[in-house]
Amino acid sequence: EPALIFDLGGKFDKSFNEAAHNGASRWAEQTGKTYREIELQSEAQREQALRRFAEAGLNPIITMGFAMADPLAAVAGDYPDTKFVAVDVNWLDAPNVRQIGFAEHEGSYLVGMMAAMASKTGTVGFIGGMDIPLIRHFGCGYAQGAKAVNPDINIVANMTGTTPSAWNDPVKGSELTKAQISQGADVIYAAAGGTGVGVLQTAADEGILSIGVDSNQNHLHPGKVLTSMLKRVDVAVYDAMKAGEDLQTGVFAMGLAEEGVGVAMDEYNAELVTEEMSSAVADARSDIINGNVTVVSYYENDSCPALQF
Amino acid sequence: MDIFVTLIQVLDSTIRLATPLLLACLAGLYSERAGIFDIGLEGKMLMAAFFSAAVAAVTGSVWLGLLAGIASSLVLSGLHGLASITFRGNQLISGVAINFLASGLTVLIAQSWFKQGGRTPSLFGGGRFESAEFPYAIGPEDAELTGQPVSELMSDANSIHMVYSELLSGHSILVYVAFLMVPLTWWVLFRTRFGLRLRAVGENPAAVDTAGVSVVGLRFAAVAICGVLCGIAGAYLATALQAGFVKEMTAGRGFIALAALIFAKWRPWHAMWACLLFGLLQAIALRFQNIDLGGVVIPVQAMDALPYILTVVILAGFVGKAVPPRAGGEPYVKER
Amino acid sequence: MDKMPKWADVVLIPLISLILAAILSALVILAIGENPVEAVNLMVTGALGSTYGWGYTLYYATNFMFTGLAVAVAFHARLFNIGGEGQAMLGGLGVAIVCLYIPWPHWSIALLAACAASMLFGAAWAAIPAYLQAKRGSHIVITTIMFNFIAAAFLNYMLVNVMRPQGSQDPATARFPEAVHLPTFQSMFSTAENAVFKGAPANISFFVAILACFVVWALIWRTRLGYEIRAYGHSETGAVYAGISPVRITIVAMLISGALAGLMATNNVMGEAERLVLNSTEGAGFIGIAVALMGRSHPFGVFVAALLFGFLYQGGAELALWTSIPRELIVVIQALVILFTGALDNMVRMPLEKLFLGLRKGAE
Amino acid sequence: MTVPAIELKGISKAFGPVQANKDISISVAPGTIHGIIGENGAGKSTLMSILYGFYKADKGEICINGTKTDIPDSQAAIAAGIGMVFQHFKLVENFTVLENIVLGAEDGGLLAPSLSKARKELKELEEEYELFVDPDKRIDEIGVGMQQRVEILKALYRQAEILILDEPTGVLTPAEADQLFRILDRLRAEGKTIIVITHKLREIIENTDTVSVMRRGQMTATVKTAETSPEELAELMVGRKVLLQVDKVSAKPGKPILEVENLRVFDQAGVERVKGIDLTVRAGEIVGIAGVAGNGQSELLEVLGGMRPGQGSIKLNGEPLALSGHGSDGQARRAQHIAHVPEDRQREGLIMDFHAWENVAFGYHRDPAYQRGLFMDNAALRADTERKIEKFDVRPPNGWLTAKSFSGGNQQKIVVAREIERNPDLLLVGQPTRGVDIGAIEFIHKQIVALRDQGKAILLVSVELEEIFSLSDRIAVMFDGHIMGERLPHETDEKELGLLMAGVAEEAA
Ligand SMILES: Nc1ncnc2c1ncn2[C@@H]1O[C@H](COP(=O)(O)OP(=O)(O)OP(=O)(O)O)[C@@H](O)[C@H]1O
Ligand SMILES: Nc1ncnc2c1ncn2[C@@H]1O[C@H](COP(=O)(O)OP(=O)(O)OP(=O)(O)O)[C@@H](O)[C@H]1O
Ligand SMILES: [Mg+2]
Ligand SMILES: [Mg+2]
Repeated sequence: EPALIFDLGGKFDKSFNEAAHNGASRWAEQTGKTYREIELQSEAQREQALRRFAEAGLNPIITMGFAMADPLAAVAGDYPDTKFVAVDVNWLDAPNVRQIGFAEHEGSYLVGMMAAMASKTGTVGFIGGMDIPLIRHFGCGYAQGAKAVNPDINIVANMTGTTPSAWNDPVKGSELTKAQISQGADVIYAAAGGTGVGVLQTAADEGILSIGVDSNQNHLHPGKVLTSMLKRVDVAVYDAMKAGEDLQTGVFAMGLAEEGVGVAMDEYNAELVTEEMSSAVADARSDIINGNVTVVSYYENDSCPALQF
Repeated sequence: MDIFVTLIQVLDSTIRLATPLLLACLAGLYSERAGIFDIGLEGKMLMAAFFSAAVAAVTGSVWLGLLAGIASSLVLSGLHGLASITFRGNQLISGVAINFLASGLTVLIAQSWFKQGGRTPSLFGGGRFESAEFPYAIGPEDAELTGQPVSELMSDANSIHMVYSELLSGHSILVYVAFLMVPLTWWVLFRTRFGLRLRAVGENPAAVDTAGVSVVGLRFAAVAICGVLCGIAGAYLATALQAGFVKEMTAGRGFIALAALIFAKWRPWHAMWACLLFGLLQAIALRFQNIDLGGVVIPVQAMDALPYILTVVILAGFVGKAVPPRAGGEPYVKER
Repeated sequence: MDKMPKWADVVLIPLISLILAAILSALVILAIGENPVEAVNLMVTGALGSTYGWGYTLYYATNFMFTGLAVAVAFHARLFNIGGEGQAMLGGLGVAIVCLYIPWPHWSIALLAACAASMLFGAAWAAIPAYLQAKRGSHIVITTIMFNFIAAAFLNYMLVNVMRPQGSQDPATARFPEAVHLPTFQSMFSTAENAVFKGAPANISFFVAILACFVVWALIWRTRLGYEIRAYGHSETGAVYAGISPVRITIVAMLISGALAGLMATNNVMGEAERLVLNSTEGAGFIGIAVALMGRSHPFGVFVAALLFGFLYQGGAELALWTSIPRELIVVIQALVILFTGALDNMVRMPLEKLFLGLRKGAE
Repeated sequence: MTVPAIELKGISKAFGPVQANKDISISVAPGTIHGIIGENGAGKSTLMSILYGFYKADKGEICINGTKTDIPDSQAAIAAGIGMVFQHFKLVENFTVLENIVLGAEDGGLLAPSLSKARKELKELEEEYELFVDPDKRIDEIGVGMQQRVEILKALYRQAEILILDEPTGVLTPAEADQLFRILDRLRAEGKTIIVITHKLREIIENTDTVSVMRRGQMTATVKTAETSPEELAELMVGRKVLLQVDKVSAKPGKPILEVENLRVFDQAGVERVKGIDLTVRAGEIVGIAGVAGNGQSELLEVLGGMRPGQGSIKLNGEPLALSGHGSDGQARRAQHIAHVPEDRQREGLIMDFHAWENVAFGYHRDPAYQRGLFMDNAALRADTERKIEKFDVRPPNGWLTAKSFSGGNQQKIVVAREIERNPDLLLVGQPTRGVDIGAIEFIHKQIVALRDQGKAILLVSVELEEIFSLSDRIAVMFDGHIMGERLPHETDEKELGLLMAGVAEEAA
């Protein structure tokens, strides 16, 4: 029986954790099997949950978020027969851990391009949640994509805050959206968990476009959400559960090539995406895959060429 | 003109951000003026935010939602009254408990009700408070007619028209309610019998008691008004500013309102200015992140902390000692 | 003459209140369609049924003891320190600096240094609100709330921009070197054939917390300073009469309070995480308010209340692990416990007093 | 025989384990002034509070004008025509006089009409009873005498026919007290019935028609005033013979202990409260400062006791003392052998929630005798407390009780014991017997005189002229921050002092 450990945001964060939840549910539905899950509520529980699940014989144990890296490093060695999956981690030295790193910057690059092409004002916005490197990583890719389309584009970037409530403050998200609109932004990319709900809502209310994140959020406001930057956590989780105990370990990159990240195209945004846009995105995608274009990763670079934080 | 436009927009944002603070602050004002300290404003707002959004989502009527929000906040007020008036318990503990209760119950109920992870479904149409457009104000309708975005129309208009359209018009009805509550509260407190008694019971309940007026009745009335106002504040967050409930969506606003109340030294007009100031500081911090001062970039964290730093500075520099209502926080005990 | 025997006041009333809270919690569990008996069983065995469970319960309790004591000391001077959260965050920063940038030969010396640093940083963060309260009359409740937010922003800045190791994506410091890792209960109490407290984070700072309880008790009830703090807390005019300086007591009490809150970092930062992460305090500063209020600001009461909350935290974690009960249930149970034992205890006390008075009359 | 205005039958009331009133019956004829006396804690206030509906009696019934009346709350009492002036006034301090008067007796929901109506009626009441007050002043801006008038007006505004006053003269100057009784006379003449609780036998004898004596919750006697004497009442009250006059040998003043020169004191608002006074207190003498409350005596005492800063110079045994900053606080004063019995025992002299044994060290808690290493020597404190409790006859003799569970008189004994037993060079005493029953007064006065006889200097501030006369060896009168003059007690009388206290200059007096 597999186990799934959600990060502090909780399984219904409408983005990252929820995607994992979706993948797991899909697996459970299709196979009729069950899995265990826990929503962490404190730092100390990270290691606790890992050990408890491992001792209960659950296998594989899937963890969400970079913050699990440290506890995993401490625990994995104690349970060599258990396989672990670490989503958003790719730097551990542990033989029984499958580490999955997503190339969020590449996906963000594509939505950045779309934003720049959809923008009439020449200003696009980015709203992050808590100011942590991961979110800068999103923003950085986005900015590069936008600049690739229009080097003179103006990018307004804001973070919601510095406390965990930054992930759950749609009201502030909404105000930031209004602020960016008044600075001329007419497409806004939200990478802010529950706060993003407020961003998408206000963008729809104010008649501008927004871009969702992690899960496909296009349906939230049909015709108002330009696209969503998909991070196929659901696929990663689904695959891990499907592989079960035979899971391959090691470091896996989930970039554009692996379809680990991408842009969401469906009936809700079909009207918004022009021919020109989809072909540009398709070209850029293949360019990135075959190495003609490199998107700088904030993680690796520790700073961003296209945007100042 | 550009600075002027920005200024108007910052002020517009200020009003929106100040409204929930103001409602909660006035709520606290009634309660604390009557001698019942209330650090449970946050919890009451949160509860009301959830129930207003939940009922609005289920019935499709925002007005029913508002009523439900007020009712739920009133229930918590009743609990606070029971603990601190009837059973003369510690008002701080009761407030802390109410905050925990609201934070847990909202998600618990939301989850077993909607199964969307402690969230309500998104509200639309009649489930939300629409913004009230004043006559001749530039609004979305004009935008549709002319085909130009509102912001463009706005910057083309003359300044008075702009102030009128952006600052005065276009808010949810609850915003106007909140700001009307200020003179109303002042009038009630200082011009009516009820207000006289309310203030007296917060200063010296024994004086009210020996004057033949029920201390318990007055305090419950005050706590109930507090509940109603917190209810409106919560409903505003979930059904006017936002289109639905998200867990912990009050995000500490109850505590900021409490700070504003102390800041205002428990006076209605001052409360309004204090809340506007807090709103303004937040609006500024939101709008001007990463300020570049000739090469030195102020980190975003500094801007994020700015409203709080400025609050401390203003408090230390200009406000001086705030003396709370004398009987505040103490249960009225006749027989020791 | 007392209205009822002391044991009734100290034991019976809290017990009845707890039972009432438990009954209501059971109803809540029923209402969300789960089995309360099973849930309670899980919580009790999970939190108290094994050394592992105790290891977590005591770990949480250690955090709450520190913050509870911090709030309690301030309460004695009639100061409401809501800033425990921020002070504990800064304490964490102090611990991290000491552990990361100084090579320590042995954990014991490092622990002493970390205690000093965390207390210093915590106290420093309390110093400004204390000074403003004492000298300018700025309300300590507002300033400490504000300082919580400022601390969060400051810590965020430090972790994201300054202390984060090159290339790490996690807004956290590097792991502390092996030499400063504190002995856990596992390493302290396990024998070769019998491993106890396996994997649990409880560590030697639990004893620091117990020590802190004793020190605070002695400070408040056995020293001149404690005498002055209590006197000032009861009556400011009285203090002035007795030549006790309100300014001095306000500042000193807040410094002690901040130092105690900061000391929490020896447990969660140095003992458990062994690195400084964002949000490492996780609201323990606020739980400390409830703990101090429930413990009636007495170190022993704080100790018991902290254990109770530790039990709720660990029991709640077990619930979350083995059932699908949402984690918010625990928050509701906490709320009910605080409500009944803290705010509504007169509801139990009043009838009991009548009862005992009647019994006594009957006996006479 | 007329129907009694008030008749209480078999009233009992317990506060938890304390039986405050036991089966009390009393009847008061209409149009009379009825006095109630009794020791601290005898249950007088409780009984009257029951009549006013503030407390509910456990047993017994109340008849007003011959009809049985249920008084569950103050509203019912007001409706029955009862008004009460409590020992501790029930006024809202930051409200105006007018607002306090209309509170609870407004007509209509709006304030303005109520206030203007009250203003008019107040004028009439003022004229009728000569109870002048400024309706627009805030309570915290007026003196206690004024505040009491407000309380009386409150009752009259509610058309009270029965007026209860609980220790009304405790805070008044003699002149104010005389005026009060003139007003009560006038009210009686109008047919109103009045009950007065007091500790002062002279007031009972001079002003009442009948008097009841209470002891330990019971009514021990009710007599016609004309047929009794102070000595008999005192004995009924305390259960033993009481000396009503302090007997002391004449003073033998020695060298100057305290020398005050050109002392000025400003309060927090910057108002000058003491306007440059000179004063000397010698060893072996008691200097009494007389004056109406609020004329700077309190501030004088507080500066000397280190509770607030001042300007000018003071010397103790010839050594100058700091008047502000370092070395001017209460700790420094105690180190300089100045002891201080403060005016307000509950707000200043004691921590009401501390045990008696903790209070015995209050202010002296840094004394090395109370320390053992890093800690306070609580055992030593408790032993010390036991000694003092016994010597000063504090009742109940239990050091573990909190200060608030002692009666006022016994609280005062704890403070006096603590200060006198330090054997200070200079003792500052403020209102040593305010609200204290005669048994305790007698005792406290004896202790003060004994200290003087040991050759110590004593500065006494009191608004009780009687007390000033019976204790002082020299009397200074303060008015408006100045010392109006000094007199020897046997060379002056109440009338002359009264004039000085009213600010009439020496030459005129
Ligand atoms: N509010 C109260 N709660 C509990 N006990 C009380 C209360 N008020 C009075 N008592 C008790 O009732 C007894 C009578 O008190 P009361 O105040 O009536 O005395 P008193 O005769 O007015 O004394 P004093 O002369 O000091 O005013 C006291 O000894 C006390 O034990
Ligand atoms: N908490 C308490 N529990 C029991 N008895 C109390 C308590 N507080 C006060 N008392 C009693 O109430 C009586 C009256 O108390 P009160 O506070 O009126 O003092 P007092 O004697 O009237 O002094 P003063 O005249 O200065 O006010 C005292 O005899 C005291 O024993
Ligand atoms: Mg009394
Ligand atoms: Mg009395």
